[in-house]
Amino acid sequence: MPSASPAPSTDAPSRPASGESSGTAAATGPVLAVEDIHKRFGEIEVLRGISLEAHTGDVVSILGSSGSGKSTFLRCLNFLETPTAGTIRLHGEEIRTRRDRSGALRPASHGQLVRLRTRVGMVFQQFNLWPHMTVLDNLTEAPRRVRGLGRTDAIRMAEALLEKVGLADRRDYYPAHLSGGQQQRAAIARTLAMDPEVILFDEPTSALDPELVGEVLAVMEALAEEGRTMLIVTHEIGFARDVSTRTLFLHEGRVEEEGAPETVLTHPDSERLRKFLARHLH
Amino acid sequence: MPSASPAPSTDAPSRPASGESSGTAAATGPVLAVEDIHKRFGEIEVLRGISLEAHTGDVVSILGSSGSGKSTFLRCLNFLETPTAGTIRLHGEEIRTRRDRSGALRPASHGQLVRLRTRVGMVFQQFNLWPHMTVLDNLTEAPRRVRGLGRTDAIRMAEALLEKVGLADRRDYYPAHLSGGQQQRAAIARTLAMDPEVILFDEPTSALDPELVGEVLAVMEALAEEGRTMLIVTHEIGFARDVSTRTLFLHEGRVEEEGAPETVLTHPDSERLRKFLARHLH
Amino acid sequence: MNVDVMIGALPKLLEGAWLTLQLLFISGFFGLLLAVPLAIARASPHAAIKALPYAYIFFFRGTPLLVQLFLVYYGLSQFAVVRESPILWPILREPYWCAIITFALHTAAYIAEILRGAIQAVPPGEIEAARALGMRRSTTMGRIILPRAARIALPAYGNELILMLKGSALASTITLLDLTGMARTIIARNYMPLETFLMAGLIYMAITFVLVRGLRFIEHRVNAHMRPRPTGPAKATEEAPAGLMPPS
Amino acid sequence: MPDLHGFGGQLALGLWMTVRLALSALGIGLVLGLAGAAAMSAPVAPLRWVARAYTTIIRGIPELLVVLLIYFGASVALMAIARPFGYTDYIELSPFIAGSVALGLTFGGYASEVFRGAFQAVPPGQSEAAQALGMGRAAIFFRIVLPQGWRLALPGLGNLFLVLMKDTALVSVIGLEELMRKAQFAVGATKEPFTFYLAAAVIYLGLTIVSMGTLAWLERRANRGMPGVRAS
Amino acid sequence: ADPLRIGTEGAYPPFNMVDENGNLHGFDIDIANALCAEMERECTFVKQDWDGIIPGLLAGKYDAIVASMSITEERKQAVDFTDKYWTNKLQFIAPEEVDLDISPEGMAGMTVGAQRATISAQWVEENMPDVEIKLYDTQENAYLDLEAGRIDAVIADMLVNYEWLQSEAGAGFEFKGEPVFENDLIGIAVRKGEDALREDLNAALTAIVEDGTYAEINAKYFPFSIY
Ligand SMILES: Nc1ncnc2c1ncn2[C@@H]1O[C@H](COP(=O)(O)OP(=O)(O)OP(=O)(O)O)[C@@H](O)[C@H]1O
Ligand SMILES: Nc1ncnc2c1ncn2[C@@H]1O[C@H](COP(=O)(O)OP(=O)(O)OP(=O)(O)O)[C@@H](O)[C@H]1O
Ligand SMILES: [Mg+2]
Ligand SMILES: [Mg+2]
Repeated sequence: MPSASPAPSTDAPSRPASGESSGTAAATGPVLAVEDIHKRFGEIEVLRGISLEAHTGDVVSILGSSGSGKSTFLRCLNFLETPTAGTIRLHGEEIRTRRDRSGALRPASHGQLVRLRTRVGMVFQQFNLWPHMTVLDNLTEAPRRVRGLGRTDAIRMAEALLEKVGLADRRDYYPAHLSGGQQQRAAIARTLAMDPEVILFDEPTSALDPELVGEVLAVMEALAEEGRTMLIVTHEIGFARDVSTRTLFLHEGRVEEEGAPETVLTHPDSERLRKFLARHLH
Repeated sequence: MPSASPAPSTDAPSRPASGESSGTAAATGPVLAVEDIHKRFGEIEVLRGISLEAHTGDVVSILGSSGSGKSTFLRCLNFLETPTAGTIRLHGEEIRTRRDRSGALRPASHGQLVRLRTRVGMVFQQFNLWPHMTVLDNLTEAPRRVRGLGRTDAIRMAEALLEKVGLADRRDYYPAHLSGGQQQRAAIARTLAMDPEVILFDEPTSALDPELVGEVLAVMEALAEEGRTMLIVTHEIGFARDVSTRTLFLHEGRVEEEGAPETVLTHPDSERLRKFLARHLH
Repeated sequence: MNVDVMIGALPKLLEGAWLTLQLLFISGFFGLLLAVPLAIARASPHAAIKALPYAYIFFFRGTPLLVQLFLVYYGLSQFAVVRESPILWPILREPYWCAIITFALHTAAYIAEILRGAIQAVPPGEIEAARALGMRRSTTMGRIILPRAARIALPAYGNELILMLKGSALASTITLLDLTGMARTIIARNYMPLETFLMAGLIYMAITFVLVRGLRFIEHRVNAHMRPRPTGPAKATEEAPAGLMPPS
Repeated sequence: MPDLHGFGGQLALGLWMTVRLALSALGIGLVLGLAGAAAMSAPVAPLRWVARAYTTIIRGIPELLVVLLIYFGASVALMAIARPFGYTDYIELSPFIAGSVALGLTFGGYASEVFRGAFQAVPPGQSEAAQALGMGRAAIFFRIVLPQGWRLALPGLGNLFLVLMKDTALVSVIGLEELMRKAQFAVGATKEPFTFYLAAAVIYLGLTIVSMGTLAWLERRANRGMPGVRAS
Repeated sequence: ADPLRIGTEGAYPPFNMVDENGNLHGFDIDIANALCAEMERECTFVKQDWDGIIPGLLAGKYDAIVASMSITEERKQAVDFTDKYWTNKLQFIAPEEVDLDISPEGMAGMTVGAQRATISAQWVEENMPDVEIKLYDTQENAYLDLEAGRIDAVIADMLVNYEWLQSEAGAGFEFKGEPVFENDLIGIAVRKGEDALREDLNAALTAIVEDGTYAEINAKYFPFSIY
């Protein structure tokens, strides 16, 4: 990573304007290009060909009913789940795969995968904080091991981030002693501590109260302005409309509808999406 | 339990109109009466005296920012967390406590506690499904062991409930193979399978998409009509307004404001609540 | 290396192996039976309930199995009361039952400790869910905690079973002709320790192998919830356990 | 205190040998056990096979045989290597090293299984979170899986260590004078089997107190931050 | 030359045993020292558990075993022996109050205890086929079971039995019949093919028997000759 310095005093971690390893050509190309991703669990095909391009600063919101494959899609993007078919490119660099003897796809190079993963952050629906570490340690662990930050630098940066998500006074708590919303904010901060170019959010606001939702969304807007690319699985129609630059509606493993949020959410083409939005309470 | 019969063909599990052990006097008194609950973790006092009365059919929504003590309050109500002080009455029957040698409160009678817990259901923020059992087994376990239902009856009832929450086709899945929303619905169904009089929901809709939120809320409305009493911790202001009969706003372990949802949510008295609502996006 | 010697010793050794298996399974069964209540009591937060199983586990884990065996076999027979008792003596007179009693008491202490660790490793949320549904302590223990703990404890339990298999070789010190006892007797005659022990070792290994396979099978069966659902019709048995390592 | 007929000093020497053997075998065994457990879940199939073969075979052979094999086997092998160089004298692998290695190998085989079970019980989301942050396999293993699995492995490892401590008696066959061997000498000289076996048992109990105390302390440490099971 | 390394067990009193300082002493040790003095070679002792004593010799850990080892055909296949340096006899013991007819027919159906891997055990198996034999790791354990009444009689080296009968535990027991086997020869084991060493030891043995050294050592331990 180029910027191993701690976050500067402005609240958000710094980031060079363009991806460093992408060269000049990629600066204009998409940051993330996903093509025809399929994923099958046993007999069930959960993803049936999803494609997506995201450029620097794009905020893509992904809607869809429960079980439509949103989480699975995000997990495929950084190979926590290996897609059954399809390609994924980061700054034009394709994640190389090979078929193993059983015919399943696997990443070809672990080194490449790790390198790409440091540039793609993910916030989990279930937080997955490490219970044996305090909040502060959860935040400093990856920056120190992966980005090679020094202890004091890592702590300084982590404290800045905790301040930002309103958890400064909980830095020495263990996750089990935090409320749900506090855990969720800690998880977001942990991902931000890696200063990723692309961030995948799996329902980042589900455990937050409206007040905090507002704050977290403000953070996310700031991130977008810094030129970070974000994919956000969310149930907050309002948020999708207000913050995202593009909206995807998944249904049974396919992109049912896609486009600018204003258009898609106010004048849905498909029957499914219309039904989906109609049930929305607010 | 008096009604050991499986749920009838109407969607919601049946329930005699009034609590069976409460006698005639209690039929008019509150189902749940909570008085001056305190809870302290080490030096931090998380609950600082909360009181509440809920009558048959009441739907009380509990709002409050992250860390304000909402989950802790619910957990105290069925003694998953032992309150430091205060009393809890179900149909006028007080849950007896005693102080142990260290001075902490403890339930005095395990038998009484178990009996009351079968009548108070709880849906957890983190679901807490049992990972080694299939969805169906998760649902039938407690009815069979606690209510003494027969196998076939329990299965029939569980299937009806799964149908209702839209998980009929996932009955033989293990929790780890379910999406977040599916897990949450399974957890709700598991609680309903015990046919409780009072249900405590800790953010029951946080992992649901709007469409399902609508459905789950419909289920909850139906439950309320059946005469069940519900306490719901939620971040959905809209839901609090539309469904609940009373709203509580917690702040730093105290009830900051309380009343009919229309009043409280549209004309908040306190500065805190006004701020809280203002941040609400929608 | 004399193969004839090895083959010549085989029938006698198999006879010994049969006794070894009896000792292992009978004492293993009673040991397990005893271990469950011990583990439950040991996991209790109350000091008074914990004390007795703690002392029991402490003694049986703390002293060598050989010493325990000698105390039961040679020690008890020193007392005239025991020797004259019409109930005790017919049992304690027999080295067979002395071995089974000692092994069962011994293995119970180890299993109890393993189980206790597993009980305490069950995520508290799952236990709270059971409580909130009104399950009594005993139901929660029997239906949620123990089944979960058993799965966590299984690999360590396999170890204990194999350790007991080899511990059972001590039966030869109280005149029983188990696999080891038989091997030592044969060696005293043919003076071919290498060949004979090798043959006995192979039989021990075969038993271990069957035990390991059997336990893996059980583990595989009861841990269905930890595996990814099978991908297509292909066999997924030789796969690494889920969630340990990056899939790459 | 029973009369030890002046053999107290000898027993103390034996105790010291037992402790040194047990600790060095523990060191070797923990490393092997971790390596074995990691290899058993490695993405490379041959690694898994090697690890499985190791645990199955080593657990299958009686400990005594392992000790004899390592000690005499190593001597024979060393001499065979040295002979072409004109060195024909007896070459002896230090019995202490041979004993520690043999016991360590055995401990490692069992410990692999304990660790494997423990690592499996760590929720997969834990390592997924680390993967998503770009942590490498080694970092995930040492920083996330091991610290959480360690806690679950401790009771099983404790059992193994207590067994190991008593297995040190086996190395008397290769001439190391540990506790049991010293006790036997004393029995031979004094004809008082019960006095000395009891004395040995009491010393083992003392070692057990120390080990269990250490284990309890390690467990408490490892449980920091873990949600505990609440009463009632 | 290099010192002669001698392996012994150290747990077979009064022949070889260890004192409270960990030093070896006993009949075997005295004999070995006398032989070394006779051969004018320096000697060192190596303590070795009985089970590993022949493998240790074969692996070259020491050069000779002076541990009261019986010369048997089976052992001769693995090692070479010098001439005998003492002679052992086997004899039965049993409770005083029972009458035993020490013959294959008289003992039929009885249970007899013996130490495993000794000439005693072997003798019973070969000469009394109808006797059930129980094998013990140590002689002490066989005596314990005799006291407990689990076995009818014990067969062992006469000298060992003699010592036990003198002890407190041995009260109420006695020798039965005459010694059944009088020709159990005890020798020194060396690796096969080490003929020079074996010859040297034999020469030295003859020498110490002739010059009275042997008798002196014998008298230190027993009031009668065991040669
Ligand atoms: N076991 C514990 N030990 C110490 N502090 C705790 C413990 N459990 C909860 N807390 C603290 O108590 C406070 C209230 O927690 P609680 O879970 O009740 O909040 P909440 O209102 O449910 O928040 P959220 O909406 O985020 O779920 C928090 O500040 C939390 O850090
Ligand atoms: N490991 C697995 N094995 C089998 N089926 C799985 C597995 N993981 C997920 N599924 C199935 O795949 C489908 C999609 O799951 P996914 O988690 O992607 O849904 P989602 O869109 O994120 O839903 P939610 O909004 O409820 O989180 C679900 O029907 C689920 O049951
Ligand atoms: Mg999801
Ligand atoms: Mg909460």
